[in-house]
Amino acid sequence: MSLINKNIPLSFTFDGKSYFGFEGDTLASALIRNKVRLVGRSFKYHRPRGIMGAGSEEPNALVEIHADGVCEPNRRATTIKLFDGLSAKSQNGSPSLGFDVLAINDWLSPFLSTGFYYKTFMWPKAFWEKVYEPAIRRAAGLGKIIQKPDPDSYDKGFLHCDVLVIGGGPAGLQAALDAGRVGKRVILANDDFVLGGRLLSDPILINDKPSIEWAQNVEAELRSMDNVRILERTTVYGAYDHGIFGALETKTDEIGGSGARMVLWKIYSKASILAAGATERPIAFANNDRPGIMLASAVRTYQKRFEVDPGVNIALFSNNNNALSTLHKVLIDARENEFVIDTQGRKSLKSIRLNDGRNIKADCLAVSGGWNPNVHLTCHQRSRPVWDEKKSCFLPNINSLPKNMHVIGAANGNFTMSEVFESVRLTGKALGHKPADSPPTDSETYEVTAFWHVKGKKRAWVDYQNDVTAKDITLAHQEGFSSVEHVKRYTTLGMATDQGRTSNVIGLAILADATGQTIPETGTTIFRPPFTPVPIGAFAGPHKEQHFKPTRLTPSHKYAEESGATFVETGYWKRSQWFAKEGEQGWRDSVDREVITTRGSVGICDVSTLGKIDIQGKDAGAFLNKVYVNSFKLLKPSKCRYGLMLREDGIAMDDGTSARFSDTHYVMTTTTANAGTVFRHLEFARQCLFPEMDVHLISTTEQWAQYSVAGPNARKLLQKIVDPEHDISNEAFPYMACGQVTVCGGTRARIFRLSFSGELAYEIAVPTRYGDALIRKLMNAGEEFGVCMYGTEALGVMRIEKGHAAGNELNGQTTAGHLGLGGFVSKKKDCIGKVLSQREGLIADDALRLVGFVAVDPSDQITNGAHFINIGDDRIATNDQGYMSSVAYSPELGHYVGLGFLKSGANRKGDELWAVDFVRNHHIKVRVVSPHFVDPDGERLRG
Amino acid sequence: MIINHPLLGPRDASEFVYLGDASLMNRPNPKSETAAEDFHAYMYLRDNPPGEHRELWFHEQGDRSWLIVTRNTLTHEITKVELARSSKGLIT
Amino acid sequence: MRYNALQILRQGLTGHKGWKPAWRKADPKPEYDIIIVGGGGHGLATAHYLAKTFKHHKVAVLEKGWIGGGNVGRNTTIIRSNYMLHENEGFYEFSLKLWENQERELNYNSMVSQRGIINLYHSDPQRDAYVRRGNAMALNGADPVLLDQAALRKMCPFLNFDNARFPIKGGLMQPRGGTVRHDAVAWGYARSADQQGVDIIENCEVTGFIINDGICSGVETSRGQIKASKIGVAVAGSSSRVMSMAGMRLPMESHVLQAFVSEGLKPLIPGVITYGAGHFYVSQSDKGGLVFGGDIDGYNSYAQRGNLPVVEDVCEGGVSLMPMIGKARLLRMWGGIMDMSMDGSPIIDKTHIDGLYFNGGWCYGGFKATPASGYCFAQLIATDMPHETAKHYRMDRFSRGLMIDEKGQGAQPNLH
Amino acid sequence: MANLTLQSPLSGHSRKYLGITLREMSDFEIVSIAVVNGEETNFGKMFKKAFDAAPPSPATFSQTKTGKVLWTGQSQYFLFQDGQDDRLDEALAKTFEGKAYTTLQTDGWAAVEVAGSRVHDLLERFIPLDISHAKIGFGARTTAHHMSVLVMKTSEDTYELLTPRSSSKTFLEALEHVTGHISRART
Repeated sequence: MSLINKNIPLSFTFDGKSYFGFEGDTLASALIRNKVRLVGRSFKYHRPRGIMGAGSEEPNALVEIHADGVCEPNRRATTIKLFDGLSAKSQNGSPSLGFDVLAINDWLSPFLSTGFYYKTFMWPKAFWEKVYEPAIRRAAGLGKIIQKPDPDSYDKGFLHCDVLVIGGGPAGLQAALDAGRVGKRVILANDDFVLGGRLLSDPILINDKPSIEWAQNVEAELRSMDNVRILERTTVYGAYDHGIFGALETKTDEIGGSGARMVLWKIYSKASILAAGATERPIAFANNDRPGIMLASAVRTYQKRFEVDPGVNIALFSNNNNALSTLHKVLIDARENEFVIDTQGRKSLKSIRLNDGRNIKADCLAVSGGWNPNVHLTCHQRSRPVWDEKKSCFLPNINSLPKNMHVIGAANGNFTMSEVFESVRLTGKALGHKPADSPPTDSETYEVTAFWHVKGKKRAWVDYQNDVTAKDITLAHQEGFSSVEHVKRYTTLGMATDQGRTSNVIGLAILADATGQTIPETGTTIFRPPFTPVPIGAFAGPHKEQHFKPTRLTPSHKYAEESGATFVETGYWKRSQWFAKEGEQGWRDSVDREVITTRGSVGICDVSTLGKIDIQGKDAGAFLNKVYVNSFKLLKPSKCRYGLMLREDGIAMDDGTSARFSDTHYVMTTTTANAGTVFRHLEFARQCLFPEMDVHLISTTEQWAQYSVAGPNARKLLQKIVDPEHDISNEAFPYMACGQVTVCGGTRARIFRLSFSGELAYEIAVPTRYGDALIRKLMNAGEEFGVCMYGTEALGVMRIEKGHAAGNELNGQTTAGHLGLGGFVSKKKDCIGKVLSQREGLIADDALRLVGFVAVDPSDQITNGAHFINIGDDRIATNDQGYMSSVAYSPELGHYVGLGFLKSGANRKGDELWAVDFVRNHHIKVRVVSPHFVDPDGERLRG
Repeated sequence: MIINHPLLGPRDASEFVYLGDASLMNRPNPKSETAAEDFHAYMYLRDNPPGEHRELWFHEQGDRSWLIVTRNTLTHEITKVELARSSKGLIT
Repeated sequence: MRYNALQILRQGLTGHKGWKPAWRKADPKPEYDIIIVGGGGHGLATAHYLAKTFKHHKVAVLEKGWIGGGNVGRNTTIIRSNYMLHENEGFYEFSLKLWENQERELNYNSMVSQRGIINLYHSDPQRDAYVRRGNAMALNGADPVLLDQAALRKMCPFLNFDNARFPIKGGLMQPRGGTVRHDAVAWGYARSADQQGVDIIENCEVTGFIINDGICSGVETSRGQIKASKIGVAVAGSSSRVMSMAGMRLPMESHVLQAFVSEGLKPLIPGVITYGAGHFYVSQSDKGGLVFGGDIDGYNSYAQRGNLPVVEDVCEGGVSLMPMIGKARLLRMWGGIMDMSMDGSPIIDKTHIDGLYFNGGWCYGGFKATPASGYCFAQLIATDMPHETAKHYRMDRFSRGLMIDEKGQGAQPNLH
Repeated sequence: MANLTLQSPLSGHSRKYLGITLREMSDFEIVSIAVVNGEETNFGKMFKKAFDAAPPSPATFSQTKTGKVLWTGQSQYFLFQDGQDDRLDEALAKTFEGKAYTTLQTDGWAAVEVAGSRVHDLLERFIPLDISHAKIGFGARTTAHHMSVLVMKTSEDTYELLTPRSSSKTFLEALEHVTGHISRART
């Protein structure tokens, strides 16, 4: 019943050399199987490092996985399931793992004490960015990222359960079984690719048989229940509010496969049972970081589960009885005052020296300083663990656990099997499960005497990966960094990729000893998600490249593509920006043509993206009066009106026209960008401010395909489309009229006399199902007039020529007065924003005002974003007179025109100023003019 | 977070949009002499307590209802959820 | 004791016995001239400038936990002065100039690295908004540079120029922007203030103000009563809680902003990059970790922790902007308490209570403001005259309609 | 002039995978009904008479002879009716004269039916709600992949998903992207 399948050999390479492992191996066990000792270089002193652990706590064996032309850095060799063709490389050693130049730092270590960089590199000033920092940055970092897109794909999912059991060891298996048997919806998440946890390493008997058999029987029963779901290779990395857990399932370690490499699950649980086990901690003693020095539990795991020998002459240095089951030749028992005081063997352990003077040959030293329960998930909501003197470890604080979380097994300090099953039974009772009488198991005991650090002159390593020694911690205290949070930041203890899994508790014990405080008084630093690192790609899931955000297409999108449109992002919409024709060089050629054709004959533009809100109810008119500055109550049916909407702070929020179709039916138009915000604002007014009103809202933005038909021939064109029984002549259908009509032989439609371009214009709308057909009919009908499609660019030119404010002006900083729309504000009625719009700062007479600009020298180009400075003034902030907000080249006038905000602009017509544009290095003189450049009196509109 | 919608039951908070303190429901009387100060306090000043807080959430990706949620800003525990409309005693 | 390479050599050879505590563990005296409430970056900087520039040495900084334990220890370490409104840009440019001289000012290397910051734009209107902002920077003496796509491609070839949902068209760069080792800022100011006689008192929580007939004459603390004629409060996310003890309601909400760091990587990202079409900004620390963040969670919170939707939103933005970082792994996520003001800009002002001064409302821009906030708050407390660049940061600007609203989002803190 | 030809948002898309089928549905109308303040009871009676079914309770839809009606908000419903009639909202306005307001919504939505023995493996990576354990008749609005979605459970392994028409192409691509990870395409 071996967990290694020897008749499935798997080939892999490490640093270019090829080796063999078996199905069931991890990369780490396979390296040990092939006697590979040196696997990495430490971060600061580049000391040679070997495999230390057997799970996610591993601080040393970090490798790069290479495939598909990309590489995955900082992967723990201990958690990579070996697959055929795996190509791994060591990190942080240059030119090679064996010969690393930066190992020189190890010899310079007296001068590279903790925090040295805060005390130097300050002279000469420019050297920091030029010399010192680049050198530090090149030496820093571990693995590398190749600058190519991540070829893997990831999914995201949502799971719901009554009970989430976290951890597939003995405690988790039994708890899942008890819950499953009473029909609870159970999810059991296990981060390893085999269930069993501690049972895979320790020689424990259950029902007098090897405990792995018990585990496999439980697994079989769990798999037979359809109310239980086992998530393999799934790490629950974070506990969030209200029973939500974040979990990452690894489907495969192979890069670039066809399916999802990983699935990021959000698990909604009514209750959770943390059975995450515990992590063994080492002991700090001189040169305790040589390859071959490992955690005792890891040595057992390689011996039992992976059937490989981490060493021939194995010594065991332990302060507790649990480690004694590790196969070893020599025991150094800290409880009997035996310590290791030094070790030899730079790239592989050769021998160890004890405090009684003995020098023992050993190629592997198993170390155990006791066990730290994996309390992380209990502390993700600011709970702090509680010190237990007898068990010499921090336990979860049961008074401040996340809601409905229970902790069982070693994660709760239950280190013996009888304690494990007792904790499962108690928790099962509390949750109404059916706890079977726990299976008989041998009578384990756990005695530990706290023993953290063998004091001595030579360096004793605490944080293997960040190279933090015991001396660094005492030095930090000496320099006044005595809080555990200060020590962490000043020494970088516990800030590496293993987040101090094996070093934090030792570090704070050494700090407590130095400060004279107790361990509980010293306390722990904050546990933060994720429990183990999660790829940024997994958090992004499928939302990348074109699927980062949805794409919204207009009803005429297909036709626009066929007509050679260039598209532009407008929020999530893709709108046609211009329609390039044969022979046109740049976008200006196309845009000028579109403007000239529209103003000269007729042009058509898709305006479906503007927000459309259907407003119905007896109090619809009164409601609009509350949200718009001008009055709508008296607007007659079949009429439209321009409306300006303020935020409650008096600043302009959005504008648009509203059409009244009957006493109780209006259709409001909003800008494309603010459609969502306005709808939310109206629902707030309706439900929270004026709930007594009978008014109902629903969006019809996507229900209607709406096209603007503008230009002198607009009416002639539309008369070929609108069925004859509907008279759309100027007399019968004047400016700002609206109506329900039919087109093309009876198809339902709506028509409005609205114009943003300033031309004679209608907007015609049909249900979107007919949108594609209508645009083709309209363009066909317009051929005799030389009709063209015009895009957002041409629309922009025309609305600027007319002086209409748009998004650039409605930028959330301007009032009705600033926009020159003060006249619209009805004096009589209240509306949202009315009171606060009268504050002194908003109505000051020198406030900014929207005005028009032309270049003094007509051949000059006006640039958007320039600031105005009075001629003769210094070009400094205190002399700033305002800024240019919209600019366009007017084909009709033959020069650039601009809109902008100018201090007391209303009474500065004719003034000349500097428009300074440092960023484009383009400063020109401009003259203040009326913002209505073309057809200032609006005759065309009413033609 | 999870908001237990009075009509639809528990829903992930990512379906909602947060506005702010429920005091925004009590728009001052624009005709009172102290309207300027009342609107200033209404619009700009907040208790912003570290503890229980009545706040407004909009179920944008759900039934488009405005909810008043009573939530502890230190622990995020939610103790009460009511429909904003019915909190004004209008409809059940 | 001076810090320099020689000192490191001498101590290295003598077993480091000579290093002294960076600041004394002072016990509270019954009275000071000035009390600063809050031992974060702004409070410590205020104490430093009060002593060094304005010659006030009988000063105490009261910190309820350990100094640097608040937002100064929980941000993404970015410094810049690329604001659009003059009421802000003058102040942040003054701050950046102070950053550029910080090593000499404090004899402490907080690793001020001016490797540049680039704000990407993805449309013509967004480009023009950045031009307006760049020109406002230039008018205040800052250094805007407009990059078109070709220039950007050369500097950051790893950006997603080919298959992005929102095309990357260029960026506004500030070469003098960059990052600073945030913890070192608090320690540097603490050490310098301490050397000039300022008492830094940790584990000392203010539990009340002593106010009678409109005059504040001291505070009650967890370590006894302390009198002073002037009290400056600089407690960021705790502003509303602390000022409510003086009977004041503030134009502010406290929100959680999450920040993230990846595992250490070889050099990958030169300076600071912010995404214009999603909530994501990133820089790489000297130790090799990608330090990144995005938007606040959006609901009031003092929990100093956030929830998953923002983590996913930020990573979606990151991977869409630079597809390579999908392979980097998120190592740690944390959250601070942001004092989000009603227009996105801070307040450095007297209050209606004589002797009580307030500094807060920094949203998520407080770190880059640390030196100037300290200097201006010190000047206001010492001389009762606001510093030229901070004179607009008034408490009454909202009632007078003089909001300083960079993003134009109005009186809704979670939109700034 | 020939009438305007109409187009369904996903042009009748249909695809089979191992254990999952995706199929566009388009031969129906949707009308939004909003009850006049205070007329809830009268409306309930009129509704029963017109459709011999009571208006559905929150988070459910009820079948009618000609389709179904989904609860979409307080005093608000979506009425689905088989067949083609782009003036159905006007007809219903008369039926509920003075008791409710109606708005045509058909063209704002695209509908995809997902079904099959492995449909729940797909939906657990797509819809955040606990729908695999919901009863038949469950109907609610939520989000999927940053898009709005109305989901209705019509049988133990058949669901109708409605999403805004303008982004329906993105919606279908997202759905097929995930389905491709779970099962192999057969047509």
